[in-house]
Amino acid sequence: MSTELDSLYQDIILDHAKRRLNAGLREPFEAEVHHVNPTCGDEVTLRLHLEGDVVRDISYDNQGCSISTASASVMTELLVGKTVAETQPIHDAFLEMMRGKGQVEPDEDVLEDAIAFAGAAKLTARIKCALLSWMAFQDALVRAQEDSDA
Amino acid sequence: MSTELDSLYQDIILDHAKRRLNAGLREPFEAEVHHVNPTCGDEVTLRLHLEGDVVRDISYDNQGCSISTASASVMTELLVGKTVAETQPIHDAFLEMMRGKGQVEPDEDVLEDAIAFAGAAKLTARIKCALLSWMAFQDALVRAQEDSDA
Amino acid sequence: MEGLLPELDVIRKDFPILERRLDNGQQLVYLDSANTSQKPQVVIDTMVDHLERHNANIARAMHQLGAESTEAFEAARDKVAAFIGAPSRDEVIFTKNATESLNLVANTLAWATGELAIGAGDEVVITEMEHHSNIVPWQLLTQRKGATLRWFGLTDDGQLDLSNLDQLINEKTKVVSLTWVSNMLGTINPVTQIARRAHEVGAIVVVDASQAVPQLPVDVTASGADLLAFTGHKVVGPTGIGVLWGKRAVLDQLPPFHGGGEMIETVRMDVSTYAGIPHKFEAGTPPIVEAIGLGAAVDYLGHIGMKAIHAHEQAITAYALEGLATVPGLTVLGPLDATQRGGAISFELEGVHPHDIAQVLDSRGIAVRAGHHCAKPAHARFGVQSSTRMSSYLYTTPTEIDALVEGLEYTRSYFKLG
Amino acid sequence: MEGLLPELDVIRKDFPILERRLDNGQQLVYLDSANTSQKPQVVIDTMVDHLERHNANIARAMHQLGAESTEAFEAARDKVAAFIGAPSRDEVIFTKNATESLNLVANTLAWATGELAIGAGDEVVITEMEHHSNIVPWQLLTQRKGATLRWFGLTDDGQLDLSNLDQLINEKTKVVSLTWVSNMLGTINPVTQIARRAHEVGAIVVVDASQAVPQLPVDVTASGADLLAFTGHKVVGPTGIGVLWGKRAVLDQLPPFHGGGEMIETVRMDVSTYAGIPHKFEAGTPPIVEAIGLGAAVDYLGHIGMKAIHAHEQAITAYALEGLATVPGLTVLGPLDATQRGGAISFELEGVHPHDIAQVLDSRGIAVRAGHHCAKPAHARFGVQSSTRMSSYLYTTPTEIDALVEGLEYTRSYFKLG
Ligand SMILES: Cc1ncc(COP(=O)(O)O)c(C=O)c1O
Ligand SMILES: Cc1ncc(COP(=O)(O)O)c(C=O)c1O
Repeated sequence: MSTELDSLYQDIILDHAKRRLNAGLREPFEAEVHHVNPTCGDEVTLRLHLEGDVVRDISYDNQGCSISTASASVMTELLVGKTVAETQPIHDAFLEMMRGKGQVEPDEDVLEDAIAFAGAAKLTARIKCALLSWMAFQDALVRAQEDSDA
Repeated sequence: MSTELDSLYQDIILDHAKRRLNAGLREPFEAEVHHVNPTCGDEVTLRLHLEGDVVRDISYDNQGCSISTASASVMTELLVGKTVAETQPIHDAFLEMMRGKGQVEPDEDVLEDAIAFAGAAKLTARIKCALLSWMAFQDALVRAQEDSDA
Repeated sequence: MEGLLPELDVIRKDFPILERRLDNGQQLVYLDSANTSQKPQVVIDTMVDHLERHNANIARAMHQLGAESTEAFEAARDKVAAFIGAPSRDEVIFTKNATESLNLVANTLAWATGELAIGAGDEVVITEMEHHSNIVPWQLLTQRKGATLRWFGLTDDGQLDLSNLDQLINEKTKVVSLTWVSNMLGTINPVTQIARRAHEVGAIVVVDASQAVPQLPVDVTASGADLLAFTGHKVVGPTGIGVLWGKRAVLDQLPPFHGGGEMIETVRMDVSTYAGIPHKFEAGTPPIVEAIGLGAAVDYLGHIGMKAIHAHEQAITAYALEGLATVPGLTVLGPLDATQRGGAISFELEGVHPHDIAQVLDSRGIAVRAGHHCAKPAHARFGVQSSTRMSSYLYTTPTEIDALVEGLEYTRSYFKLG
Repeated sequence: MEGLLPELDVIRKDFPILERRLDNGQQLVYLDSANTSQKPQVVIDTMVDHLERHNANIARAMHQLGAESTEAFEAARDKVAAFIGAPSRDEVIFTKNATESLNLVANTLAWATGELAIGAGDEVVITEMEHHSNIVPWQLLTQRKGATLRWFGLTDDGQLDLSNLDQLINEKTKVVSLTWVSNMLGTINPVTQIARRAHEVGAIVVVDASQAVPQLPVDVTASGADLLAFTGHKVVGPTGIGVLWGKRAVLDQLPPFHGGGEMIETVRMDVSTYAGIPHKFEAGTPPIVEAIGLGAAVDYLGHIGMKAIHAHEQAITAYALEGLATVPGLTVLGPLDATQRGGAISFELEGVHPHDIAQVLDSRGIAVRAGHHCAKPAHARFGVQSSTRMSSYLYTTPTEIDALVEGLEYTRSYFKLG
């Protein structure tokens, strides 16, 4: 019983859920998006600030369970400072792990702390929690790039 | 097998289905109604001619199975020439028999030839066939009386 | 404990899933019955018998299987009519769920002519504690017809705020639609009182009885409703079947809902005429085996007796409210008096998100619901986004409530809350 | 006989009802599969297993039963998507039957804005051989929106009269809705050809595949349809479940259908936003166990192979057409070439009304349908009010066809026809 829970609620996750790195909404930003998990009502408002092709800031305001809030925190830690091109393999790897029904062996070199969500990938109901902020980031990125193209 | 069928298709029924007493649409009439069995599409157009409180004529044009056509024929034979008041116990007795799921013992003194439909009363799918023209008659009666009241 | 169903053990044996051991070996503790109820063996067996021996399409078929199927289907309508005290069996319409029942009403009102027609200047009144299925259809209707949607607010203890009853329901009001028992707060609303006011101003009253029919003895006439909806899967019946009851006079005035087989009188390419109720609203092959399953379900509940089931729910609810009160940091949303409420109890636990609570409980075999329970506005009213909900039914035991309370204690310790 | 399914005996053993003896001791000869098909044991068992072991509401539940139920439900969507070659699983929407699927389209079109909006001057084209479920929804839509309903006529041999294809489908046409296989005449329509013309003028194409999906290998993309409907109970699945497949681009443009649980993104009292497909169109608790049953049904059919089933149907149909031709006074309505038609064969027998035919056949255990088969206009086109229909499926044997032909001979002698 506890082992099952412990594999979900790893210390990294509980820590991030408490500290929430990069939390809060900041200026400047090129895109702001609002994503909801319709099943449970968890929400995130996320702002993305690019400088050239570098992700300079991801700021956010969210409400949700420990999995969804920790996921936002871990994500910002991983992606801020990287070039857009560098974020994509990380994003893809995270998606692949979460959608792999616990069958995908995550690559720690790419995902770093985010491998802690491998336990959530086994629980259908929690996959959306872990993905919420990642989908919001990707959406914000598309919008920011559209705007700069226009 | 045959006995079951024979109790449904009694000679009276097969005869009436062939001869169809009082068939055809005639003048004069005080009410004309059109009834349909939505399940199978069987139809009857029925005209009622009253003289005072006597049912002087019931004329009709119908399409349908032997049960529904024989029922119209038997009904007109029974009701034409009677007073409106006299038709009602016959109508009620026929309804009671048809809705009695084969449990109601029909009174031959009241129903005469119409007791032949006792076999149809046992077959859910055929009850509506037997009732089609009887419901049309009752509807026509209500309308004719409404009109004469007005 | 006073009020519990006698022979609760025997009743539990009727529900095969209650024997279920979960993947981690835990015994199932099912406290999610307001979401969907479990099914007794007799409902399952009735469905199997139909599928294995009597399956045929209804109404249209002249053969023996067709007659058997039609009789079983229509007998189910009789059973449901008797169960809710419907004055006429023809007033019972089979739908696929409560959501379809409510949408049927809102949708046909959009095309109604005469007295029931709704347009600019007209008002529809709902409440802030409705399930989304009794909010969104009315938003769509009022938006589309240029009418106005208004609603009763809630008091801090989770009751309808009736202080402005007479202003809210006024001469402009065409429809009042409200839940009898809240699926989130558990509140039992004074439906009859509100219906009286609605009828004074000539409005029709739609009652969402999705949580009432499972728990209370329901008499549609006494309720004051003109139309009343509930769903099969919450009354120990299968999914795929719901009920709309309506007064004949109202149903007759509504235009048809879906067009198709069995709802017609005659069809020509240019124009059609329609059958009378209930068929007018039952286009296409209905959920036949599901209606038959629902018939067996209401028979089962009727046999135990809705009064006895209600008493059982009240006893369990009182016991649960007591137990929950012992958990530090736990706040119940909604009325605290078990005699004034239904058996769904939503609560917050300070410092732990409902998802995380439900996850820890699940690891102990305890099934509760976490989220907004399709009642986002009611959550917003209480300043929360989601909550945890336990809900009991006729098979729930005090021991299961104990397991919940222990589970919540364990949750607190797992997340290191003092 | 060429084309029959190998191991037909084994297949028949999968269907428990085929063992059924009727009240008079007769063995069942079920020739009413176009009305509803019988269910294999695996479909029934899958449903029972779900109800006894995994029952829970979907999507909303965080617990193990909820996860199991959700996974089984969504796996059924995957199976259906694969079965009809849907480019994306999200394009598969679960409804309650084909009638609801078709009404969903007609209903949401009534409120559509932009390209799909329908109003005065616009035209909707159907055919004279449609089932009522593909006529009445379009009558309601065109009447309500002031648009015009037009239709393809039929040739004497029961084909669509395509001589005026280019006039009938013209720049005013917004929707073309037609059946793939007729449930009365058996005709297989040239859906792809008609869809090509419809797309030339910018119309959307709705295909009623209720009789096609049971009988033909169906690839939605190759069909040319934009939207396609069918019903679970005709593909050896349960009642209470239907399917609407649609191209994402079209579904995304349609407004929501019913409002309620699970179709929302967020709900406030004044306004809501909606989920993406498929959930946008699946308000309320869906027919969960029914979808799971349908998943098992298409698995079963897929395992046998739709090509093999189609060949079987053609062989049986050819044999039946031959046999029926030997009965004096019998006229088949619809195409006489088995390779050009589906397996529903409607016929007249001079001097005996269809009801009476069906009754005599029933006394011999033979189940056929008598009436208008929800296709009154097609009957009117051939100057009849009703007909008798036999329809076969993968479990039908040549011996059963022999029994029918003998039964018809007996009917003639019973009613003393020469
Ligand atoms: C061609 C056709 N379309 C539509 C339907 C309607 O299907 P359902 O009654 O399951 O909605 C049927 C069957 O009755 C049919 O044969
Ligand atoms: C109060 C209330 N109304 C409506 C519904 C909708 O029922 P269904 O999802 O079966 O349509 C529910 C249950 O989900 C409910 O609790």
